This record gives sequence, C-alpha cells and structure tokens, in this order.
Amino acid sequence: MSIFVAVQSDDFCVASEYNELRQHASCGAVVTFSGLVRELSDNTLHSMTLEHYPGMTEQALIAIAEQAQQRWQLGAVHIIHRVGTLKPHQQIVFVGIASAHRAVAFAACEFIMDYLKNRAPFWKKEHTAQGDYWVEAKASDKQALTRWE
Amino acid sequence: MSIFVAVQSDDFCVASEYNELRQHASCGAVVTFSGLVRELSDNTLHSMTLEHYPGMTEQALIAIAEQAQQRWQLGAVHIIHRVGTLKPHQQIVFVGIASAHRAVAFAACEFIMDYLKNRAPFWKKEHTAQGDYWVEAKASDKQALTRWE
Amino acid sequence: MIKILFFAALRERLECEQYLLSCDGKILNVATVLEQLRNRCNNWQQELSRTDLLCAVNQQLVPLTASVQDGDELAFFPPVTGG
Amino acid sequence: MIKILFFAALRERLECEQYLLSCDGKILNVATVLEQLRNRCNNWQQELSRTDLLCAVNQQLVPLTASVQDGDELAFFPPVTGG
Repeated sequence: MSIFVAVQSDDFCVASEYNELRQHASCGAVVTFSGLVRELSDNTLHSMTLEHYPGMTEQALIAIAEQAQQRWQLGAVHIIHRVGTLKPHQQIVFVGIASAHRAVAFAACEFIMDYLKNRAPFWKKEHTAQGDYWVEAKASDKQALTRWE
Repeated sequence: MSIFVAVQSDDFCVASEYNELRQHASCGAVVTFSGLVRELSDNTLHSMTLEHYPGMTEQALIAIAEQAQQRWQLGAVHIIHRVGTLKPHQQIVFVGIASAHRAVAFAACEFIMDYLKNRAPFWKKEHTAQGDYWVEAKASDKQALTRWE
Repeated sequence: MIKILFFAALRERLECEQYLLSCDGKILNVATVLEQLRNRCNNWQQELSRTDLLCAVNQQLVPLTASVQDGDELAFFPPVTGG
Repeated sequence: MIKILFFAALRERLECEQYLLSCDGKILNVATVLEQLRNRCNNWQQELSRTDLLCAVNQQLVPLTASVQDGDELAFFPPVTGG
C-alpha cells in the first residue's frame, strides 16, 4: 500500500497520476475524482483563492488516507490539493485509488473526499464582480460524513 | 447532457477522456473508473479474450447511460469497453462522469459499472497455463444491483 | 424465420453459433422455442435447462415469457462477465 | 508561550494572524484560552463565540476540552471549505 499526498500551487496532471496508479500490483480497478472550479450561477466568478494551514493540511490528508487504508485493502492512494488563486474550470483537487476490486476503490475515493471536505484545513474565497466572499461550509458536506460513522 | 459509448478492440486513453469530460459546462466534478486485467492469484494468466454480442452491447451501454441520466443530473457520460484479446494489466473498461457535484458523479459511475457487470453482453475467457476457462459470473456483482432498486 | 444466436460458453457447449427456426408466421413464446431447442438432443436439453440462462429478443434482455415472431433475432447466453 | 493562529474569514475579522499567549508554564484548557481571547474586545468576543469554530492543537483537530501548554501551536478557524 502506498500513499502519496501533495499540497501545491502548481496544476496537476490526471494522466500522470492515473499512469502511476495503474502500475500497482494486483490492481484491477482505478477510481479517480477531480474537483474543478465551477462558474457561479450568475457567471460572475473571476477567480477564487484557496488558503490553507501549511503543515496541518499535509498531515490531515495523510491521516485521511491512512483511515481509508485501515478500512479497505487498497493498492495506492494519491491525494493532491492546490492552493493559491484559481480560475473557473481549473483543477482544485485530485483523489485517485488503485485496488483489486471496484467497490473498494469507489468507497475509498468517496470516503476521502467526504473527510477532506470536513477535516482538511482549506478555505475558499471567491472573487466576483460583486466583491470577495468566503465560501460557506455546506450542510450536505457535513451530512455526507454520517454514513461512514 | 452528452452520452458517448464505444465498444472497440483498440486501447483507450484515460487522459483524452478526462480532458473531454472536464470541458462540460458547470462541471465541478469528474469521476472516472478504469477496469484492468488482473493477474490470477497463482500468476498463470497469459491473456483473456472478451467476446460480446455486436450491436446489443452498444445498445445496452447506451440504455444504462440513459438510466443514469434519468436518475441524476449529469453533464456527460463516457463508457468505453474493449473486446478481443487482452493481457494482464491492460485496460478493459472506462466509465467517466462529469457533473456539477461530486455525490452525483460517484453514484452515477458506480451505478453504471454495477449495471454493466450484470446487463451488458460481454463474456471473459481466461487463457492460463492450465487451460482456457470461461469466467463465472460473481454473486457479488448481482448483489451490487440491489441497492439501486 | 427466427434467427437464434448463442454466445460464449453456451455457444461452445452447443457447438452452434446460429440456428434458424421456421415459425410459420405464428407468434411464439420464448419458453416454447426453448423447449423445441431442448428436444434436439441430450446435450442441448442439458445446456438449455440451466436456470441462469439469459435471453434477448432483438438485442434487448427479456424474460422467457416474452414472445417472438418472424424476422426477430433471439439470443441465449450465460450470465455476462464484462467490465 | 503558546502560539495562536487564526485562519481565513476569522483571521480577517479579527484582523490578526498570530497571537502569542504567555501561560507561565501552566497546562491550560483550550476553552479557557478562548475565554481569555474573547475578553480582548467586543469584536473578538463576537467572532470567537461562533459555535462552528474549529480548533487544532499542534496541527490536529481537537475539541475545546483539549489542553495546551508552553510550546504548543493552537489554531482557530471557521469550518473548512476545500475540495
């Protein structure tokens, strides 16, 4: 089982991550999640800035990957989260899982995203035509954790 | 909402599929699943041959994608399934979903794989050092459907 | 004529890929067709009595209670194992 | 000394990124530290009374019942919104 975690301002390449994940011995399934900056419904998002808690973010992501590893038999877990200023359609976050069977890969990938959304110290500020706003945490993200408890 | 389905002997490129999926307007989430040929536990798998029912396979995959589209608000669904002879570690199947939110993308991707495993007319024959064997359907794949009913 | 197709392990065990059945313009039940095929020989009897047999009419999965008629494509196959 | 960090909207509203608190070698409760910080001014009182405030000691999420001591890094921040 291997864990790879990165917090970076640079963009990431899903193709390279996928190519590494699929190398894992006895890997029959690879599931990837990519989160992108969405336009606002009124189309006025210029960009967003991702602030984080340096040091704690990496530890939090590793802890989440380890929790997933304790629950399921996984071949590899990759988590990449960007920080800094991003424009609409740019990539924010990547989670990739390699495992023998698909059910486990889906579960682990979704588990990691649900925990990342609630436990990893990142904050988004939207820069819009109307001004700058900190994104509010969503009740649905908190709710998503309950199924894993 | 766009649906792309292919049944082909050629390999597919996850990077190209991902790059198309992420273009979809209002797409905040892309989930991909890739299924690979696994080694057998005794390491004697030379290759496997995927037989299918030409014509019906494409229709079955489109029908499954449309079912997913009826259940959830999706931006794009890509399904690619290979046929012919494949070696260990080669890619067999790809399912990619673009949607506004992650929960929907995960659900639709897993739903499509569960239905594909039970409804799409593909059959695997393993070529091993001990001889050729048709793969038996797994009870766990049939069981996986029940949660969607 | 009804065109009957067999796939995968079933095709190999029956040693038959395609079988043409005359139905004299009648609408038949898939179960009735299956019974006729079973009567061809002991091997067919055995292979076509498997309870996990799947059936498609005109490339759509259907239960054995479905009907078929002239010009239809009927297919029998084992549980699918793709993905 | 305890190093106290504030992040995101909280940092902006408090107009403070880092705050050093002397604890005279004592082991303190996070809730006690928070109470001390609240007493600095009305604005801090309000911002640090939010029920959704999260807290980390040495970069691990902890409840307000956790303890802190000399050399610890204590952080307060709003609910996270990454991913």
